Amino acid sequence: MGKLSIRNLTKSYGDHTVVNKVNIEVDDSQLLTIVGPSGCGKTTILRMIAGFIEPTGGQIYLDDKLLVDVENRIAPIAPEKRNIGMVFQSYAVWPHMKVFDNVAYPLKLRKVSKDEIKSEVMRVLKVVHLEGLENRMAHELSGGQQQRVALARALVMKPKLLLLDEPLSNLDAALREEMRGEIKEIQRTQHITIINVTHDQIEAMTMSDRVAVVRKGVLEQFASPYELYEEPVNTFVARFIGSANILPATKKADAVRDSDGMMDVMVAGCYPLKVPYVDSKNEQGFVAVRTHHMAPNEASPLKAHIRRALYQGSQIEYYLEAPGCEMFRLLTDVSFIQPEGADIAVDITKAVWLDE
Amino acid sequence: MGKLSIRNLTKSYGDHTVVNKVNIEVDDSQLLTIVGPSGCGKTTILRMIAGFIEPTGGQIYLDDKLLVDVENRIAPIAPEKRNIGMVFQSYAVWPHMKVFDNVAYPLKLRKVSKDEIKSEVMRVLKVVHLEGLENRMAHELSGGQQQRVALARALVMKPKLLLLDEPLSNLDAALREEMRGEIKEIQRTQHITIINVTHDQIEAMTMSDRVAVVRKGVLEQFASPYELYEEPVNTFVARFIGSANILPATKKADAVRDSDGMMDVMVAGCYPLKVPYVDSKNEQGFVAVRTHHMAPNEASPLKAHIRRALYQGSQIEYYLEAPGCEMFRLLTDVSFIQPEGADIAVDITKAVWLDE
Amino acid sequence: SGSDDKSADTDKKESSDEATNDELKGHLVIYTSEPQDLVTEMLDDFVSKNPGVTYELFRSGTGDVKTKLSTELDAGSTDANVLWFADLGYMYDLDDQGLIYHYSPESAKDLPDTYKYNDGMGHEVRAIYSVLAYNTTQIDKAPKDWDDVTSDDYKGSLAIANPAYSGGAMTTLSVHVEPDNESTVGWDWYQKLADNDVKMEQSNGTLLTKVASGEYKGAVIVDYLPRNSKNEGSPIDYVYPESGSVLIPTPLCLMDNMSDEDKAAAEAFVDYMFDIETQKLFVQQGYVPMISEAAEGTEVPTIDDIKVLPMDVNYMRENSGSMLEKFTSIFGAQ
Amino acid sequence: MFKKNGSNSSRGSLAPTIIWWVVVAFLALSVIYPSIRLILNSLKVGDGYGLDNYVTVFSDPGILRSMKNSFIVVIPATIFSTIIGVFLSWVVVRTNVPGVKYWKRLLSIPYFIPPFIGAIAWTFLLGPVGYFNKFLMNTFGFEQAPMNIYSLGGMIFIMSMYRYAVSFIVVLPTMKRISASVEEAARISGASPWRTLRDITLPLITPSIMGAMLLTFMFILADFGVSSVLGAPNQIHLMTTQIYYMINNSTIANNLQVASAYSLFLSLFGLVGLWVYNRVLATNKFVVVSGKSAAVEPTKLNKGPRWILFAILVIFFLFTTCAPILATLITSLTKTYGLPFGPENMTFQNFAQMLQIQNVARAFKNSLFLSVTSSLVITIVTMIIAYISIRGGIRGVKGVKFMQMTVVLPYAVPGVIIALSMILAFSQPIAGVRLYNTIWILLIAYIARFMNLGYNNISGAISQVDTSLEEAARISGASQLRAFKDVMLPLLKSSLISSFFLVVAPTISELSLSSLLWSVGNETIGTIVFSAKEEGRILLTAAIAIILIILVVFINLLVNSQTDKD
Ligand SMILES: Nc1ncnc2c1ncn2[C@@H]1O[C@H](COP(=O)(O)OP(=O)(O)OP(=O)(O)O)[C@@H](O)[C@H]1O
Ligand SMILES: Nc1ncnc2c1ncn2[C@@H]1O[C@H](COP(=O)(O)OP(=O)(O)OP(=O)(O)O)[C@@H](O)[C@H]1O
Ligand SMILES: [Mg+2]
Ligand SMILES: [Mg+2]
Repeated sequence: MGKLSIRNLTKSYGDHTVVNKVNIEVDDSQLLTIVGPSGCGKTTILRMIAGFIEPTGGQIYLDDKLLVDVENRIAPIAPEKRNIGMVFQSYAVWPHMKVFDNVAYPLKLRKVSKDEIKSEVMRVLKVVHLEGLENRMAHELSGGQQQRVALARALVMKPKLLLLDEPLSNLDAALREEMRGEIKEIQRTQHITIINVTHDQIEAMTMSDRVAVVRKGVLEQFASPYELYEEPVNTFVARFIGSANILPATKKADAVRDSDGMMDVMVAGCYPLKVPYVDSKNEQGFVAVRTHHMAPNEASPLKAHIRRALYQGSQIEYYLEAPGCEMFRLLTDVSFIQPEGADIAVDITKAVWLDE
Repeated sequence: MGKLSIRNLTKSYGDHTVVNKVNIEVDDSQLLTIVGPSGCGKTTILRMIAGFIEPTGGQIYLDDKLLVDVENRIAPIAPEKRNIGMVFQSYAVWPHMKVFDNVAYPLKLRKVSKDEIKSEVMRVLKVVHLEGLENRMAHELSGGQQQRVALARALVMKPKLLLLDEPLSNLDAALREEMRGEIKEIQRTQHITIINVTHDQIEAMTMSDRVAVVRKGVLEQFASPYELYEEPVNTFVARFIGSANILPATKKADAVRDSDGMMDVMVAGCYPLKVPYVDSKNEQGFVAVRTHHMAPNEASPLKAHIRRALYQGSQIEYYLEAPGCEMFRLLTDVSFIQPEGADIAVDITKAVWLDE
Repeated sequence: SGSDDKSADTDKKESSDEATNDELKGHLVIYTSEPQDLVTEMLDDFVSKNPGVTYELFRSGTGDVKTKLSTELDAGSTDANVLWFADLGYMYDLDDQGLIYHYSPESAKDLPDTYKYNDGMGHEVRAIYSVLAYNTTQIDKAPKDWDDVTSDDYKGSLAIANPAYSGGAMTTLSVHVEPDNESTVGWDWYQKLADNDVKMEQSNGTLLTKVASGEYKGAVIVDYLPRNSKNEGSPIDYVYPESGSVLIPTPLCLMDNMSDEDKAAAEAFVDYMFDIETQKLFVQQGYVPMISEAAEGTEVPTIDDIKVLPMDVNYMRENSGSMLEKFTSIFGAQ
Repeated sequence: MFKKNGSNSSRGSLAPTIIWWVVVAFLALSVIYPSIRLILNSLKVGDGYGLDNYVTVFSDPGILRSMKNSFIVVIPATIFSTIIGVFLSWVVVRTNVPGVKYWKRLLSIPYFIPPFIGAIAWTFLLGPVGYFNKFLMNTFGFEQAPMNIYSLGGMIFIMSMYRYAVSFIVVLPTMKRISASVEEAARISGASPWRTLRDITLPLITPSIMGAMLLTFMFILADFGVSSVLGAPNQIHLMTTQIYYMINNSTIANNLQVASAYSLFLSLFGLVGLWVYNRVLATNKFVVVSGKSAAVEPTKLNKGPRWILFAILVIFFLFTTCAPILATLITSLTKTYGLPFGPENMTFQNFAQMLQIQNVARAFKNSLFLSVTSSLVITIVTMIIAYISIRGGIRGVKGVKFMQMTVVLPYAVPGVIIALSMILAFSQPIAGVRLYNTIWILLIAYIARFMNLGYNNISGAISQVDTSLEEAARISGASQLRAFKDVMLPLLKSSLISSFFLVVAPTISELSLSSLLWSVGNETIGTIVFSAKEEGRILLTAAIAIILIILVVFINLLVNSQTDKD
């Protein structure tokens, strides 16, 4: 159970539309991740699903039950009747309750027996590594610990649909990874549909069945992680997911598909390249190139200037400048070391064509 | 200006010591990053430096001026006299002021002229991509936007020392990267000493001059990013920084340095390996191996079983199990594809020895 | 709450050990401004002698009683059937509207006219008078008459009750300035008080307190208060002015809304007031009794001892507005 | 309005709607209906209706003068009291002044001194022959008493010294809830503790301060005790004393109707205040209780300021609290009034005498019942109205603004006039039931009159709490009602308790309503006090006052000790 469908969902504050005709379908026990720049409307979407913000337009269905439909003046279903769980971006840990009581609260409401509450809460607290802190008050916890209380409170209740608003943002990498595993786990074992909001690329790519990319309230692409990565619909998505390099490129308006399914383009006016064929009439456009699909090659016609070199432990990231291009990046292993300011030449091993 | 020195800093709540005899020296206009698991005491350290928490013991000096010394009952210097800026983990954006006034406040206190305040605030708001929102109230902002207000408020004041408590945790990757650049920029141009707390490995490795790794209130290692990465003092640091794989290993108590400066160890009881010589008498110990210093090799004696395979776009991460070892990971490019459950063999190309 | 109602019932004493008059039945609803202790004591005594009678009591300041009564009348009707408070003019108003039941008890037949009103409309059942009181630690030479308190001795430290608030003070004013009255002190006297920076209080109680404390050296006040206070030992004394005191009318009246049963009980209650035992009770409280015999052996004077300035009720009723206006213009108000 | 979709129950519980309409029905009975009777009455001219009474109000020089006086007194006194109250609550909550725990209790005591004795106690101290004036005269050899409290200035001074406790009680709990991190953010930006107080702390509790100010304003405007005691000697009339004068003065035609008209006009001032207050509350600007909690350590003051503040508190406490209570206590122990107090002039007889008064035990019991019940009802009803008017969002709820008005406005109307409206409304049986002459009429009257005290206190507190805390409960499966109970209620606890005490103190010694509405069996302490005061039995009055103060302070300690964890 837990099929969510969002149709034409819209929210405006005055003239300012923060969510604009968003359509999303999530199947039962799938995990959907919403990504997008800060302020693009992710939280607003979640809060409309939960029932805390009344949409300006559109409908939301959960398991074919209408949750809200403002246009047809149908009374929305109260949040507590929706059977949805949520981790708030602002935690919303109750300051007047102990950690234990915070987590136990949803169970208390469900009239679970005291013993069961106790064992269940302790289990979940252990999952989020808060064992031993159950008698602390919220203000005696660190930020990350509070966030984990919020997470535990949502995990304990086993709803149809779980909304997670950047639930791991204040956790260290190890813990974050572990928590991701736990979230996946309950999605699988308890068949819960999950909507996750995150700014963590890896989280979005590894956990999700589907990813929704939102920009300024508009859904730019809604696809599987693989699709998103391999076939971004535009430069925004390409740049946002996997932070691809975007280089200007040209092609013939009637460029044809060759036998390998490729076509010819000219990158940055100097670098001829074959990219997968796209049915487009545009002559001006872009190619998206992953940082690791670039490699230093002295023979290449694409000359660039190193503006910054960032040592990342196992790899080095170079920020490069080339005429007519915006800054782009090259990721190499530590064997290729060049000082900032040096001029190098790079090869592009793989790229995709984008009209806009 | 801005040399910070922390001596034996300690904070206990009752029996519970959350910061334990921490010693840190940060030179003028350096950037120190504090990392550590959630709840290890990072915020507490920052708040003691700022003057909001009274230490249980130890001293803090800023530019050789004593800020606080409880043991010798010297009256601490008030926070506002310390000339320190801070971004709070909980933002602490003032809800009754507009964005503009929030950011302008530190300047107002410094009696900067109105015009200058205006231009300066607008400049900083532009830096954090909040132009156009200056008349919003805090409750009309998204989480990430609020965090940027907090950041702008700290950036605008140009203190001697800037404390940043996970200042970018709620921002998307692109923005985060840009903000990092800005922080580095003001560190360089305005010669401000910065202490940054983050859970982002890349942030810690790329930005910092020095990194302090804290565990349960104890400073485990205090070194440059390179050192930390290449020569972790123990498995905790190795695991925490760059998330190394830790495998059990043995060596002779009197293992000698060979001509290349290496010594022989036996990993997981089956895999002989040369690692950089360490002056240690231990026979039992560990080796730390980066995920990309492992490679699949059918001929290797180190056999492992794939528990999970995570597709990350450009790479695949395999979670492996081998007898006697905890779970470890292997990062390969997409050309090496194996199903979950398969048995493979792996080579170790590089590792370091750790006593504990 | 139920328990409250029950305790209220026990107050309406329905039976008594020493029953004397079993025939009398009826229900009295008394609205009064008399001290509660005193009224309740009398009522309890009365119903114990007439076990068929029950009563309800409402007691408050004169202004409040009047407000309650007239608002109830505005709203439709009132339960009150016995009225006993210090506003003669108001009683006349009610009488004009035909709301008062006239009854003259046998025992009041010999009462001087000063103490009964409008042919049975109401009677004084004990008397109080406006007198001069002074603080004995501050004043060596007791004043004798009204004019004595206008001297420099009392500059800024004599107080009177404000006629705007106090019915007693209003009566005193009216009597004092009545033009037909020969022995009147007139407006001149008030002008002199004003020149002497006289102070005002809203109630006689405050006057008493402040004279006793020495904040005021003297005051124009109702007689029983300083009398009782003096008995308790406070440094206070009082005199009945030689030229005459002002009687403060506090008539006991009956309302014309009663059943015959109630009427009989009410009449019996008025009779009871003139009972010698009842009158002695008044004396104990410091009041001047209507039956002089009751005061025998005490320092309480009798109505025969006290010279009373004559009062013209009609003058007061007709001119109170203009008198107050003139009063205000003399004393000013901030 | 809305199409039915499925069963109604799935669309959210009806309980909040039902609660709302119960409250509305209750207010209709206790406030609206009597008000209508009163308004009609104020329009009554002879046998018809007209605006004549209102014309009288605006043409009578005495009335106009009293309005002017009222504003000369009320405005500065409100400002001073609020400043003092807010400052003290800041000192107590946000600094490490020594003895913080005790100051919380001690500084609110003046509120518990009944007004009929408060003013008198102050005259014992500052009157022409008061202890303080005598002291000054003896030490400095003044000819005359240097201080004259029977003046407008005297009223301002004493009302401020006496009524600062209102804002102290209102502001304290809201001040306590402010998350320290917003203050810390200001300190780290370079603001001193004082500057932080000015720029951050105070603006953040604006709703509370405004509520406290509105309350103090109405409190002082409606004050009768101080203004009658201090105004009488030199005939300074304020609006309330002027109304009292009119009620007593049957020489004015239609005196009761004019007084009603005047009172209704008085209540309009409350309307203006409410309007401004609502505009401020309508924003989300004051949220300080959020789901991210930060550890709190109070503002650390240096030794110097710390002890200076301590000294200020001590002196202030001695002067505003100890001195008047001591003066009252001495009076209550005096054997013969007017003679110097000393061992030979000391007695417990006044307390003994009090016990001899008929029905005194019952009066105490009744007053306690009325006071506690009305405080509870008011706390609950005003909380519901304030919550709904701030949070909104409950289906089928109508007329919130109007209900707010009915709650806030009656307070400015003098008690006598409220009593009058109760008589108009209830002296005749309604639907065969007669509440008149029962204790219920008193209860209704108390509730109607003092509702404002709860409302202005609680609404500021509600606006501080972040909505996401309740939302988290809703999403956990709690109904709106349940979320309110489990999250909002505990967070409001200290403000609710202060609401309770704001009402307990004035109701337990209530005088002006009771003196018109009591009946046998339903005596209150107020009626006994009134009687004693009229008789000039000041010693007895003082004894009762001492018992009342002890009683209320005791209840205060009892309730607070039960709930002192936070
Ligand atoms: N008032 C308190 N009483 C007891 N323990 C406390 C109190 N405040 C904080 N702690 C504990 O101190 C430890 C350190 O807290 P701190 O906030 O410094 O952690 P942190 O490193 O900033 O963690 P995070 O990354 O989660 O923000 C935590 O384990 C926390 O539970
Ligand atoms: N009350 C409001 N009035 C006007 N605009 C608002 C209001 N509340 C939110 N917004 C705007 O709506 C947009 C979407 O906000 P939302 O909180 O959904 O962003 P988000 O995607 O969750 O961002 P973040 O990643 O920073 O949390 C933001 O630009 C915000 O400024
Ligand atoms: Mg958000
Ligand atoms: Mg922290």
